[in-house]
Amino acid sequence: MTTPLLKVENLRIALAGDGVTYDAVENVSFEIGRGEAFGLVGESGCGKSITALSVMGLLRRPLSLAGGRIILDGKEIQNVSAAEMRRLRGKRIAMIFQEPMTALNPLSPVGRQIAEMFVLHEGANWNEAMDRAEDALRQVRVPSPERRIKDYPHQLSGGMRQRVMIAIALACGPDLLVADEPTTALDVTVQAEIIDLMAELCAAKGTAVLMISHDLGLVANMCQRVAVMYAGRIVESQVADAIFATPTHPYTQGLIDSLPRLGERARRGRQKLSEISGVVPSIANYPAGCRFNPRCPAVTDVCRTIVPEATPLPADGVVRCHHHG
Amino acid sequence: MAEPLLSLDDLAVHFKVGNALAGGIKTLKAVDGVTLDVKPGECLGLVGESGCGKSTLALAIMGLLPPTRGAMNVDGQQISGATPPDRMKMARTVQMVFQDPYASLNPRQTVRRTLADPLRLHGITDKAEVEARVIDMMAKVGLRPEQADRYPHEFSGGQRQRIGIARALILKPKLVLCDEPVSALDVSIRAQIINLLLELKDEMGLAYIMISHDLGVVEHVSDRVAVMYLGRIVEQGGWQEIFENPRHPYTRALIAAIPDPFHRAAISADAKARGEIASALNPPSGCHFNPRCPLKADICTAEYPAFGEVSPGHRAACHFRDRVG
Amino acid sequence: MLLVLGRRLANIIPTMLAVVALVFLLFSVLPGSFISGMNEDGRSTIDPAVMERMRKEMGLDDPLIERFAKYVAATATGDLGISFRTREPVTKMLAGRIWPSLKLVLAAMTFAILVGVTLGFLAALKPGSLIDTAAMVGAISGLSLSQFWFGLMLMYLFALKLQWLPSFGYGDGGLRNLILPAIALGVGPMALLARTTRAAVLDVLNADFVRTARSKGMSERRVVEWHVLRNALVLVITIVGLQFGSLMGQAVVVEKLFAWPGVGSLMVDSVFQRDMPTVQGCILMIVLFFLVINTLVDLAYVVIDPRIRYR
Amino acid sequence: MSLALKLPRLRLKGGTSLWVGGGLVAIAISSAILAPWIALTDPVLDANLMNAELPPSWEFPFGTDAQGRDIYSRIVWGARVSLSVGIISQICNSLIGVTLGLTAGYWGGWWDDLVSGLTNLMLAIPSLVFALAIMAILGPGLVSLVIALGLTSWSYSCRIARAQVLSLKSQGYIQAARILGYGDLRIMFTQILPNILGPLIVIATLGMGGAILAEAALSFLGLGIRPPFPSWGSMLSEARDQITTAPWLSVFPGLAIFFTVLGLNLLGDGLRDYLDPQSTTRRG
Repeated sequence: MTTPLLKVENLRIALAGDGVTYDAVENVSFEIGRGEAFGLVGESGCGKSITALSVMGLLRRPLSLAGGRIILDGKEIQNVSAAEMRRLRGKRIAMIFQEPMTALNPLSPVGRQIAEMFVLHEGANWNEAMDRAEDALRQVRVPSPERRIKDYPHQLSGGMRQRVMIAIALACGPDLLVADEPTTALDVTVQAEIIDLMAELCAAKGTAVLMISHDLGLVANMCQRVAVMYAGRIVESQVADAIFATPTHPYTQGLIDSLPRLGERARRGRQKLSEISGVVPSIANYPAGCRFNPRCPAVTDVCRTIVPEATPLPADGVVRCHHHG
Repeated sequence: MAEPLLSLDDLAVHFKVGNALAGGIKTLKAVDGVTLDVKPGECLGLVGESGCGKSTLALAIMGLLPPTRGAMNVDGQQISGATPPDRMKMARTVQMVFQDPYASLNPRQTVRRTLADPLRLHGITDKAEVEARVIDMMAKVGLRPEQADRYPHEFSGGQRQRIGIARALILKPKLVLCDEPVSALDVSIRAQIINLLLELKDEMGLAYIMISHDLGVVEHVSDRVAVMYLGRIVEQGGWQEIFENPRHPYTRALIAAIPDPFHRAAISADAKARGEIASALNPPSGCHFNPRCPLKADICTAEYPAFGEVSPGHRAACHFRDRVG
Repeated sequence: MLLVLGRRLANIIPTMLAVVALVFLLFSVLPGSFISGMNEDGRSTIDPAVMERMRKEMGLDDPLIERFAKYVAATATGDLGISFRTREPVTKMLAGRIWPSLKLVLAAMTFAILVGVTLGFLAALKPGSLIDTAAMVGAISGLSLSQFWFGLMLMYLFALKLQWLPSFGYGDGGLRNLILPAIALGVGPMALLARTTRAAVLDVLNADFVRTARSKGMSERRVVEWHVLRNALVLVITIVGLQFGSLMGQAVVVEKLFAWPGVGSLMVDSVFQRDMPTVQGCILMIVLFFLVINTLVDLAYVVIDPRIRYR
Repeated sequence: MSLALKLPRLRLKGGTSLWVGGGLVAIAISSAILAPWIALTDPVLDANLMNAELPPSWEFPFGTDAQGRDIYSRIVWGARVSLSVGIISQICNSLIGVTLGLTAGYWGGWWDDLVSGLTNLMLAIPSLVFALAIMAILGPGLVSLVIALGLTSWSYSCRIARAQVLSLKSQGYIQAARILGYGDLRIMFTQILPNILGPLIVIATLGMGGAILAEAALSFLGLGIRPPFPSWGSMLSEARDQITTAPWLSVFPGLAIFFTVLGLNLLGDGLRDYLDPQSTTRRG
């Protein structure tokens, strides 16, 4: 197995409360091969976004990297100097965010915000950078880019702004694109277009993708491998098709059965949706042992006390449950 | 054929936008001629993306927004221009469940007062009866009596939505309008609320208008479905008709845009819509969907299509409604 | 751009008209009471003949609408009536005093902006540091100072004790006489600008687009230069505009303290001498000051923030 | 009246500003109430030219003025005037401002335009200048001072109340109340007002500080309470002529004003943090 592009090993992120620190993310490990699309799925507050931010080295108070290693192309980057990390950001690993409305500087034309990448990383002068920005806009299929580069963010729709974000991120041909819920704020039809665009451009440029989302279907459709996160831990990670065909962890099974899916009612008539009882725990009161135990239908005493070990599954899959499968 | 509980006839809600000096006054046709009925005990699914006017339509039906044109009739009573006594009767007939659980409850009011005040307002002053109905309604939505004296910030998102539902049902209405009731909730507790809404519908013989952009939810709960685009209904029919035999390209695009991990692609991928959602301020000429429609022809830009019948109870506003599919 | 300028200047007129109407209501409709009942214990200190002349001069007996129309017409053409005390046209009395007042207010505002905004920025860039706490404690103290007392203390320390600066008066209009009044007047707005700038910069630093800028591999210095600065400025400008109003008000007291020959001190003297036309003239002049400066600040806002230009 | 609409929050540790501010205000108010007991001499009658202009000493902690009256006692008695003017005029401002702002924000339409026009008009005239104009008409004295201050700075609370109502109006629970048949007044006073009390209390507290500064300024100009009764501003006005010979005459009343207003400003900041600690994060 060639060395993976990105290898995250027992990542631990601490949240400093007043007087006490919590483990927002605990021994999270995964690998992304060169050009591969890897999905990280979970509900709000499960720690998926801060995992992405830690890979970019963008964690800020009260969050901090408390342990584990982040290895990019064989080299540890979790505690390199700020200057060196800056050289990686945008050049080797890039990121796009969820809120297209607020992710761009409202007072600066979009063209200039793309051109900044070329000035920063390739020492281009501003005119040359603006021309390349125009090409970048054309690549993300923004209509009449020569006019649009002068527009301000508030003059573009949500979908357009997300295309600008993608143009910015892929400007310097990074090896890895971290996408934190890129289409959650967009409408369904626009979401489909943006996902297709991202997949197409990353495939063409050989860019690997770390896709963060709460939509299991969306991630399974776009990524080769998927990891499911719950309350700061990866509970299951498999090849995309296997996640839906043979979900192993009770949480994954619960998620898949609880969501109404198209065509289901026509085939089997309206069934009562299978519920996952209880509520999503907040960081301050994560239960002991397996953090899903209060809501798990197959809970036993061991689940309430001992944190389950990672047991391997076929095709490099892994699951953390005392009664898996 | 039971008398319809709610009937809208060519309902329109227009807004004046901009001011006389800067760029003149334009009219935003948020809702532009909607005709539909809801029979007692029936669930009508209302589907559409942002900017299609479904929330404006909801506010107009609830009497919170004065309609610019058209008539609204609830249980044989005209809504627009309702006098205070009519509004009280309206309150006992039509109620609403809101999208954002964190904004739909008065933070300074206990659950008991949120449920008891409307009863007292509507003439039920006997203490014992008020108390009994409050506790009974709380039990119906899955809340324990001792939670009655708690404040909203002490509840999770899902529990708050239950309180919102209890408040909507406390006056025993006949029709409940649910505006995206689960889209703001954590994925794993959506099923709890969907099942609850369906149980209460059967138990209390309620009619629902279910507004959602999530087609999976709409297919699961609706008896009939209406699809809205730029303030108008473009397709309407029984749920099986709409999801298995959609005849309007926009409906097909909505279905095609949903990631389909089970590869049950009833609709081929090329039915996906292209480009951006048009603005309701200056809609495209002819059929509003033509700039994004894969089947676009000259007639589409020339003339707005009739809302013709495809089969009994199934209508679509498209020149090629018979050829599609 | 000119359209925006025209529109902004145009809406001074309705406000000015409203102020003229309000002043007219206050001074021409109500004074019946004040002319007769001169002071609290009911004795009228002005002999009847003078009072009759004042009534005639103010035309108190003509119908209301007619008096109002005459008043507006006169004010529009710059004729603010005759001063009871000096018998001179009020406009002439005001003319000489506009520049000293303007100079004082502008000096105070410059001091407030330079010191306040810089302090606010430094405090925001190092939250929780010594500079941050010191700046904010200084700011809230500045807000709690009564400007005339602070001026009195400055006068005592720098003018009387150390004798570095003249204690009061306009002198030859030079800088030496301007320093103490400007600092006394500017301390309040300076404190407020420090706090507002700090809040604005902190808000911007936490904005999503700053996180995007960092994700592009920019140094923190360049993030501030290219993205934070301008956005924070936009937020601060709105406060500068608002601040001018209260600055005009405070100037009245500071001018009186430093015997500064401005519109403010004239107004105070006129209030004491019951010289109503002059008081009215001073109010209209101060409001005109405020509206013009406020519009200029508004225009700076439009220039910087493209979202306004396109609305 | 140096007061802004959106005062930033101080990062003092926990409720420090709340406690320090509360403490200072408590001292000021208690000294005003207990004046007869804690003052050494009668502020007006004990004029004894023998000990005119004595520097601060054990007998006269803050020294004596030109008529030989004890400055400390006059400050303690003066607190009654300054505080009462500040509190009463701010209550008037708040009542006028909140009622106008609440109704304008909720009903909108022509009433909202009228109130907004009036507010912009009031903001165009600096409140101290407007107060001065009213004093010119009503003549000097305590009552006209309260009226002048009470009528000229309600525009801040009005704008805050209106902005709060506009942001709450689209919230679910307000719409739900209307759908349940609640009348407008019931909605305004049971659903909206309780939820906007926090920011209004903060503005009222800060406004009180501003009102005390304004009273001091007007009294300094000689328009406040008639001598010989003491108010902090009038004491400063009298002390100005002896600035060289008896500087302590101006120092202590000034400090009294400063610490009271500082207390109110700190209390306002502390209240904002206390009432709405995660205001940005929760709405962010």
